[in-house]
Amino acid sequence: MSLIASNLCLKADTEYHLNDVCFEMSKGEIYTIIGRTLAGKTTLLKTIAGLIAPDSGTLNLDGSDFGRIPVWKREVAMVYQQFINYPHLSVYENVAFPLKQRGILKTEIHNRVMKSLLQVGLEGFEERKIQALSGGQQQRVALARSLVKEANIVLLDEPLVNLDYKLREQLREEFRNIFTAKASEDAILIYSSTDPVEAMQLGGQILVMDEGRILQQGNAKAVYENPSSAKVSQITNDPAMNLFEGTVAEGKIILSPQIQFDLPRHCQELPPEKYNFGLRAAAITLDEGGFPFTIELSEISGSETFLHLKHEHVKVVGLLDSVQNFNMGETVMARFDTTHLYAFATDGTLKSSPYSGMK
Amino acid sequence: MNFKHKYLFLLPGLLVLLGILIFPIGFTVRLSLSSWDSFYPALDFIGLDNYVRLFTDDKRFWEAFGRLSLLSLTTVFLQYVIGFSLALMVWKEIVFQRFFRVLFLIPMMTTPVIMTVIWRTFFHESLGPVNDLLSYFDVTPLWLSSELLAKFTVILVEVWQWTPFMFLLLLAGLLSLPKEPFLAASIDGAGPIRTFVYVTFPLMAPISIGAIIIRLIEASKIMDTVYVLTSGGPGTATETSSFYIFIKGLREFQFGYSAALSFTYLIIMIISLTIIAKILVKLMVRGN
Amino acid sequence: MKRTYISLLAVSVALMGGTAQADKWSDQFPHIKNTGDIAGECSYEAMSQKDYSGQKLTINTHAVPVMGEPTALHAEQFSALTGAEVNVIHTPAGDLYSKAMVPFQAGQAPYDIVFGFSNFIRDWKQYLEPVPAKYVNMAQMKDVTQSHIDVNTWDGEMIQFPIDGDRHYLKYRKDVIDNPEYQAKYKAETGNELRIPQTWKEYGEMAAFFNDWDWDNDGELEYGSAEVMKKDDLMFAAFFSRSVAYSKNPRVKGGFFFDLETMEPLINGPGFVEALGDWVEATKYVPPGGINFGLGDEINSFGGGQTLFSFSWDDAFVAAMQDDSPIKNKVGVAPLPGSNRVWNRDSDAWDDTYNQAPYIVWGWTAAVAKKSENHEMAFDYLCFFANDANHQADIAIGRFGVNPFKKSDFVADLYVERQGWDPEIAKQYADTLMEMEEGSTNRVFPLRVPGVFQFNSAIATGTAKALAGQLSPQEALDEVAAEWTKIVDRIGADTIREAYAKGVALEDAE
Amino acid sequence: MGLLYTCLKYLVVSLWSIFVIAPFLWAISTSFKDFQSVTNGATYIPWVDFEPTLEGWRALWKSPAKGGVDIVEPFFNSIFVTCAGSLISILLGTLAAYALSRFTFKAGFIRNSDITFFFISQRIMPPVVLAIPFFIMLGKFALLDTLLGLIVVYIVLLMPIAVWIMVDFFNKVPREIDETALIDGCNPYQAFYKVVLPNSIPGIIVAGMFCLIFGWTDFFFSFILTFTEVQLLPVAIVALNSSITPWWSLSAAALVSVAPLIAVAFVVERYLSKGNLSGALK
Repeated sequence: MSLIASNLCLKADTEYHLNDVCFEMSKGEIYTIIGRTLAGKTTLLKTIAGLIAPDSGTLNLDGSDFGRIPVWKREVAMVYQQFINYPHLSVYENVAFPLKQRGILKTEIHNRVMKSLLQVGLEGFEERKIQALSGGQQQRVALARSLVKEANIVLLDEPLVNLDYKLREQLREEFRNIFTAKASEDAILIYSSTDPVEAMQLGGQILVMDEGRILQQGNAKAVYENPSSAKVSQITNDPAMNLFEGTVAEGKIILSPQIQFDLPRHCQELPPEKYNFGLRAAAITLDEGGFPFTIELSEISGSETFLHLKHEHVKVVGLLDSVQNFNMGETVMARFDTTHLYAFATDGTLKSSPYSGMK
Repeated sequence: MNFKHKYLFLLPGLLVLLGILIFPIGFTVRLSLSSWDSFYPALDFIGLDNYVRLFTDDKRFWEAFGRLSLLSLTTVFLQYVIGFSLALMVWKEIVFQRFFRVLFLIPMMTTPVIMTVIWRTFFHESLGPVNDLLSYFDVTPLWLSSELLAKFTVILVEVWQWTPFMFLLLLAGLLSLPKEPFLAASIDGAGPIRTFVYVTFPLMAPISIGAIIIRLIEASKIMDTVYVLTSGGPGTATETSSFYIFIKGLREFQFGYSAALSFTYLIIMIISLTIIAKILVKLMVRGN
Repeated sequence: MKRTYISLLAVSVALMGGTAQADKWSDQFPHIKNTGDIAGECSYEAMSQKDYSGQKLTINTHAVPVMGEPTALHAEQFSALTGAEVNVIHTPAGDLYSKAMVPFQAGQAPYDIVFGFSNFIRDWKQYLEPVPAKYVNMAQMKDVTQSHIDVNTWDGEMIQFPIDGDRHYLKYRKDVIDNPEYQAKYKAETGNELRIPQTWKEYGEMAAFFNDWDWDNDGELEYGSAEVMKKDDLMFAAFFSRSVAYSKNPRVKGGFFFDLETMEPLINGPGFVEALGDWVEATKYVPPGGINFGLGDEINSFGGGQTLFSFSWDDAFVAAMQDDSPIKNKVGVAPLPGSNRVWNRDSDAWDDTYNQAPYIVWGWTAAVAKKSENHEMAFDYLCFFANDANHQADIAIGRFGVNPFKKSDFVADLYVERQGWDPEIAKQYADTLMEMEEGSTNRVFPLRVPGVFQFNSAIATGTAKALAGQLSPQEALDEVAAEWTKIVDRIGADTIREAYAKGVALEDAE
Repeated sequence: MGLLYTCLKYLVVSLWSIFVIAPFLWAISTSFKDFQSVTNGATYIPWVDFEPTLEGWRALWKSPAKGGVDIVEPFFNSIFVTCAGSLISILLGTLAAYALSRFTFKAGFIRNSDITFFFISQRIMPPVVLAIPFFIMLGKFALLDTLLGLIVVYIVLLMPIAVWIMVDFFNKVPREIDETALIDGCNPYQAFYKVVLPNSIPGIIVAGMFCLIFGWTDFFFSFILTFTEVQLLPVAIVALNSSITPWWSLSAAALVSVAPLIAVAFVVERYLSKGNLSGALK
């Protein structure tokens, strides 16, 4: 039971929306497509749904050519980032719509609709008009509608991105349970997101997308620990992983005349050369024993503080676990926790990772 | 989205329109190459003679074009300014709001050719009410028979008739504007004029452009008003392109020549409207 | 001439007889209650013998009421008498030509009968059915004046059916011109006699004198003259009426509008320029907005007592003489003014003699389409329209626009008895018109050539520019002449000459 | 927003209202006059300035044979042709607009925007340009002087308006709604009439309103393409424009011709106030 995509390509003018996309997804799993905006996530979801026909390549579900089936006959469901419902119908009618379309018996429709509404926490809202609902509630309706179909493939295109922060956190929690339950019913659940935290929380499989390509594919832990390239490391971390150029020479890593440190253990075997080194923000802390940096900007977010630091050409972002105030232009000492250092070749491929050592 | 079904949506309308129009347009082009007139009603072939005559020996056509530009640009400009002002005034709280809104829409709902007959009696220089009232001040302007005033009267009637169109489009636009920018502006302490210049107007630019273009298209056809009000007179003071084509075609029955006029007119209009649209977009969206 | 008067007498005796008793037809059709049915080939009685039931007659006529109302009225009567279904469509005057011409040229035959103007004859001829001999020879037709036979005839063949009489003549306020007090005042201030104007110059002087003051003491301002000056609205006819005296020289043959030999336009000759100069002068003594007056405005203006003079068709006079008019029996009739000199293009100089000439003006006619399916029914309708009973009733109603064109019409007593006219005015009216119809030897026929609309349109455009002050009279008419030359070239000099020669032959014959 | 602005606002609004109403008041007054009260200079108030008569109004029901206009039949002809033309135009125009808004068309250098422009550009042509060819064409199909013939012409007149408004409207309706419908098992036609259409009512109302206005106010086509069987209201009323114009019956007829669309004005205003239309017109 699997959905297999091979060599999907879609080009508009000179730009690739999908560039040789291949994957294999199996039922009972949650897949998260992570990528920046315009990376091709929505295009890929719509291609799976059948709303967009690829220029070349095939989609195959359980051995049959899925690409040949028109949208309305594919067993898929989709939730958009905009709150898309049928504005002329009530909540109940919205959720019942796909079932009516299939000509299912009224009583069964009723049961299934009520079940879905209960699942998303909208019982009692059946007769409401869509316009009378809040954004979060509207998105619950959309989710209920996608669940009620009991489709084989459920596509969720950044469903939480347009909600405000608090609601997003709350719904993310709720939805994860629903999704897990749904996936366990032998469906393929594909979720797209720009937010690495969200992706990691959902667990399951991750596909990293950029400029229409799939850069890396694997379970959440593997992608987190071993981003296959510098680009992946940027996409899958928030804030993006710090990247800085340095040279390996004489057992040391030299970033600038002043910033030099010893090669950590997992990097011992790196041949002397230029590299792009990566370090997550959390691995940069303030410490008197570190190197001098100028503070360019400090941002407080929740209980954390982001520090944008600069030393000559080296620019990094550090993450402090507490709320602190700094003056801009102030000089602080920052320490790099090199045990969490990644090394990428200048073409971006991963050379060494703290979790699995040399590649 | 791309389905084969898309043709079933587009084609009925497109084919019906093409089907109805292909003959008239083809016929006009063919007619313009003939000398068909009241005496020889036949599709002979005289090459481009009609076009040569039009470009070398018909000052009146080009003068009519100039007049058309003047009249249509002036009326549309006035309609826009007045329509926008009125829309702004009944947009927010005002007594009898609904009454004014309905009232301001009404002129558009009347048939120009009929209302213009009423206007003609209204401005009748010796029997109409305007000059009767003005005679208390010892002036009796020649609304329809002096060159300048006749143009003014035509403009006035056109403004009366079609300002509601602008008013409607612009009021609908105003009513659908988002609230946030106005909140922001009032928090910044912007006065009504600044709010208008920096918030309302830029937000209204796209709909303004649409409304102006459509009105220009419609105003360039100005015909019924002139036909009833002045017959293009006095002299040729209010003779516009379409009225001139009408005279050549349906009054003098020079079908061949009037077809050449029509075709040339169409080409010029399509080109100039496209240019005007581009200019408007440049001018009005510059701020954003 | 003698013969005419005798037959006229006979008819009027018959008419008097008719008035005396109402008959069954006037009971059914109150329109003819004054005369009852009058015996004739197309009388009510005669029509009631015909059976056109199940047949359809379609007529394009003018807007209501002028000519449109009588057309519809007689259609209704005709339908009641013969059982035919008659449909009438009403079209504004300016569009009558095209409304019929478009289907003609497209090979369609939507109308059996088209109403129009006498000068359409050349353009329409090829689509019209000539009047059959049966109608041409009937007594009703013999009563029509020669001018109106000529106007409706092309090349010896009657194409249009006479239904209306048309001429331009002078209308004036008798109560002013004949008023001794004003005569003295006028003499004192200008040194000239106040009398019926004999020349256009006199007309202009008097109109200017009586302009813009309340000379009838009704509290409203009065003005000098009401005339058609609105572009395209028959203004060419007004211009020609003002031009004939200066340009139609009885000693010069071979064309008024064109030199028949070369087909060069004469329209910018000194005679026409002089007339246009007078007309531009006239803009100073017309009512406010007078420069934009159409025929309707002229009728309302003079008929409503607003002006001293007016000079186009009968309508303004009839309106002034209607029962509800404030100036009934205060108006007079005279031939168009003349001039003290007339241009002689043979000698290229002015002849300093008094000259006067009627312009056999453009007027209403009707005709039957060749493609009509029932010619007889169509001609019967027209014949019925113009039968004596209908005609007598129609000419008494101002808004109908039907005017005298039969010899039997020009009898003063008719108007005194039926319409309560002052006998002196009635006599003046009947005599003046009769003289114009039958007596004049120096006439001008309207331009009846192919493309006549282009010529008239050019005249309207040019003269309108002069009236509006855009061009001087000479410049304006030079422009018209240049335009005319182009039209001649386009249509072909020979084609136009052939048609124009017919009109010139009539003019030169006398 | 000072007092000054408020005063100015009410002043402008009042002045414009007077300007809008003036010709109607004049027409109402004139419709009760007769020849005398028209030709003796301007008069205004019945019983004070002139003795009112109902002649003008009676003329509307009288046949031309009695000097009337008989606008009853033309009135209903006008309503029928305008409504039928509008309906067909909206039907075809909405479908085409949907296609132009949702799908991509390519043929040589022609793109969606070119097709849209082709539709709208039909409005550029003055009626005089098309009248003669239409006459000849309708003549060939024996459609002259028929309601059907006029409807055919009105489609050309009105469909561009419908397309213009509906393309704009659909561009603002999120296409995800129709996509969702497809995903939920509708084929494109079902998606159109089950989901898109019910949500396009405001747009259709606006398009319908404009079609009604432009159809109702047309004069030249019906003037040239009809003879006796089918007469539309403007043509019937202009037929009063004789050399002696009966101002009174003309005014009465004009007032009657205005009435039906004033009802439309009320409908439009109602929808405007409810905010239903704003989205459609933006």
